[in-house]
Formats: sequence, structure tokens, C-alpha cells
Amino acid sequence: MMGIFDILLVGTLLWIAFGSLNENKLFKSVVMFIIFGLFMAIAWIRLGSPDVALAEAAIGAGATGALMLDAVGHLRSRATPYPTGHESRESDDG
Amino acid sequence: MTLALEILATVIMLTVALGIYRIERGPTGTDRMLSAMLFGTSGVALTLVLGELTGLHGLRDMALVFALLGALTAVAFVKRAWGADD
Amino acid sequence: MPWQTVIDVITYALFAASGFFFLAGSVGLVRFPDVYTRLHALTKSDNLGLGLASTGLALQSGSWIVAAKLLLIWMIVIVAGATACYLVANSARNSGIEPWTGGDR
Amino acid sequence: MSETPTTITPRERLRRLPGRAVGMLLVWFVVTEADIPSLVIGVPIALAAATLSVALQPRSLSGVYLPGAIRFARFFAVNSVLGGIDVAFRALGPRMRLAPAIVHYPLRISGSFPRVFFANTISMLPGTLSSRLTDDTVEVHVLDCTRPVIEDLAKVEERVADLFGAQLSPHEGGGVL
Repeated sequence: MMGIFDILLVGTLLWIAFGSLNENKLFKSVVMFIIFGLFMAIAWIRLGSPDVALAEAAIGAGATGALMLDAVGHLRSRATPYPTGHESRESDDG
Repeated sequence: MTLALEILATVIMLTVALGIYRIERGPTGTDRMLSAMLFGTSGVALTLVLGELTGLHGLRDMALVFALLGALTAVAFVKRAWGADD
Repeated sequence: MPWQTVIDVITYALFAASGFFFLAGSVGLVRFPDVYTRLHALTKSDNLGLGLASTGLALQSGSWIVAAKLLLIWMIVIVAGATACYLVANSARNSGIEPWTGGDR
Repeated sequence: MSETPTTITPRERLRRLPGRAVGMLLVWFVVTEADIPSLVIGVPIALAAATLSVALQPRSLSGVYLPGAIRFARFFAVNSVLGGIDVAFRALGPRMRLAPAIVHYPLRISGSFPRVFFANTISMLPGTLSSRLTDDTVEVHVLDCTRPVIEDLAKVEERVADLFGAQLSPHEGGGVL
């Protein structure tokens, strides 16, 4: 039975990993990354290292996930007034 | 009892795989975030079940961390990244 | 019937119900038409699934303090889930996402 | 129980400290699964947490009325199970029976904490989800507007008021948007 569980876990992990890399939508990648952290933590439990799993859940999914959500929000608020990104250089430096 | 726990873990894993469809489809960032919140709850259940299955009782502390992280991510999303996917 | 058998049967029933509710939550997330209805599926179904699973685990553990800890974890998930759910629903309302009201499905 | 929430005096804060400390210690005891040696760290941490929580509390919280709390716990347990069953069958049924609507419900309970508590309780009960909390109304998203939603919400509100030991005036108003 755990064989089926492990195959599902590995399949899901690979799917999420590809989803978080192979995508031009930034926000989707971030959500995929957070979920990747959660499932990597489950995988660490299955591999028998609960300490690594705890660190992965807290740092990988939690702290990094929140930072990345913050970054996406900042990118968006930057991007709105300057649609092309070329004219903005002078005003950013000055 | 071991078999029942294993079946429950597999079923929860299956529901999670089902939920990833919602991230793929979207359509808005909020819908994607909902799946992340779903996996917070499923992650707690999965951790508790695996903890009982492997006899690693320290995993209950990890379930607590999962429970708190779900709320943290939701707050970060609502405060900071709202509408980033439109 | 010995006492342990009774507890085991109750636990099996709780686990079966828990799996059912987790499944229903995910199916709801996939099938429901808009953000608000999906939030309904998410908060209620999944928290109930977790509650049933942790009740079953508490019965199996046979120790009061472990049962209390599982209850504490469940309560934290409920409070965090309800708050997160309100925040998301409120932001969706404020940013003008209209609720789906029947029709094309 | 109808007075507006006021700022809290230092003396009142001090009066709440012992209860808070006992609560924190209990949580520590449960989380460490009754590990007695860990209390060396647990007691100072619990005291510090209680002091911090009392010091940072912005307003006076409404006290909890114990018999009401027990009634509320029973009500909540039964109804959250019903809520899960309700939404599960809606999701799994071949034709999803959905008739969503936004309902405005005028609040009767006073105090900010009871109101937030009420809004969060709504989200866990069958077919309702609070989506906005303003000064004196709460906006609720309902899954099925053919049910007597306002009456259900009034019942829930009475339970929450009972939890905080308050009495409510009879209910009037509110409706589907």
C-alpha cells in the first residue's frame, strides 16, 4: 500500500516541480513553490528524517513562501506605472 | 490498523493530486491560493497519519508547524500579493 | 466483544468518513464555479476531515495527553482556517469579484 | 453587556495575568506531552507569554460564561459536522444544487471580540461564509438562498451571545441582496 503512496508522492512532486519552473506566470510558480515545500516535507518524513522535514516545512514552505509572495506583490506594484520598463530608468536613479 | 492508516494516507495524497488541477487551471490568483490553503489542512492530516504509522511521535510538533504556516501564507498573500496574477 | 475491538471498529469508521470528507473537499475545489463557493468546500469539508482523522488517532493512542494535543492541533487549524477564509473572502469582495449566481452551468 | 468597548486600565490588566499564565502553562504542558523536566523552560516562557499577551491587549475582552461555553461547544460540534456533510453532498452530487447569494445580517451582539468570533463561527457552519464585517452588519455569502438563512444566523448569534453571557433583543431586519 505504501508503494502506491510513494509513487503518488513522487509523481506529484515532479508535477509540482515542473509546474513551478516551466511557466511564464509568476504567481502560479510561487504557489507551486510553496506547495513543493509542503510535499518535500512529506517526502522527508517518508525518507525517515523528521528533523529535515520540520526545517523544510518551516523555512522552505513558510518563510521563503511568504517572502516570495511579498516579492510578487512588489513586482506588480512596480510594474503598473511603467508598462514598458525602458523609460523608467532615469526616474528610478534620480 | 496499519493497513487502515496506509489507505487513509493514500486517499489524502490522492485528494491533493486532485487539487493541483485547480492551480493549473486558475483562473485567478485567489483560486490558486485556495489550493495552497487546502494543502495546509491536508498536510496536517498527512503528517499526523504518517507519524502514527512510523511511530515518530515528534511529527505531531511538525503538524503544529503546518497548521501555523497555513495561516501565515494566507496573511502574506492577502496583505502583500493580492491581485498579482490578474 | 473485547474493548479494543470496539475502539478499532469506531476508528475504522472515523477514518473512512475522514477520507470521504477530504475527497469531497477536493472535488468541491475542482467543481465549484467561483472563489466563494470553493471557500465553502475548503473550510468546512477539510476541517471536518481533519477532525475525524485526529479523533480516530486520539482513540488509537490511548493516552489523554496525546488526545489533548491532537485536539489542540485541530482547534488551531480551525481558528487559522476560519481567519484565513474570512481574509480571502473579504479581499475578494473588496477587489470587486462578483459571486456566481446560477445560470450557465 | 451593551456598553462600547473601552480602553483597559493597568489594574484590570494585572487582574487578568494569573488566569492567562495558567492557560499558557496548560498549553505548554499539552504541547510537550506532559514532559515534566521541560517545565524548567516552560514556566518562565509561559509567564513571559502571559505578561506579553496581557500588556499588548488593546481593549477589554468580554468574559466567557462557562455554561454557555459548554452549550456553544455542543452546538458547534453538531453543526460543523452538518456543515461538512452539507457541502460534501453538494460537491459530489451529479447536479450541484447551488443558489449562492449575498445576505446582509444586522448584528445584535456588541463588542469587537464577540463580533469577530461570530463572523468566524459563521464560516464554519452549514452553507454560510462571512465575507465582510462592518460597523453593525455582517455580510454573509450563502450557498443556498432558498433556506431560511436569516433565522439560522439569528440562532447562531444567540448561541454566541450565550457564550459571552449576554442577552439579545428579538431579531428584526436583514435580507437577501
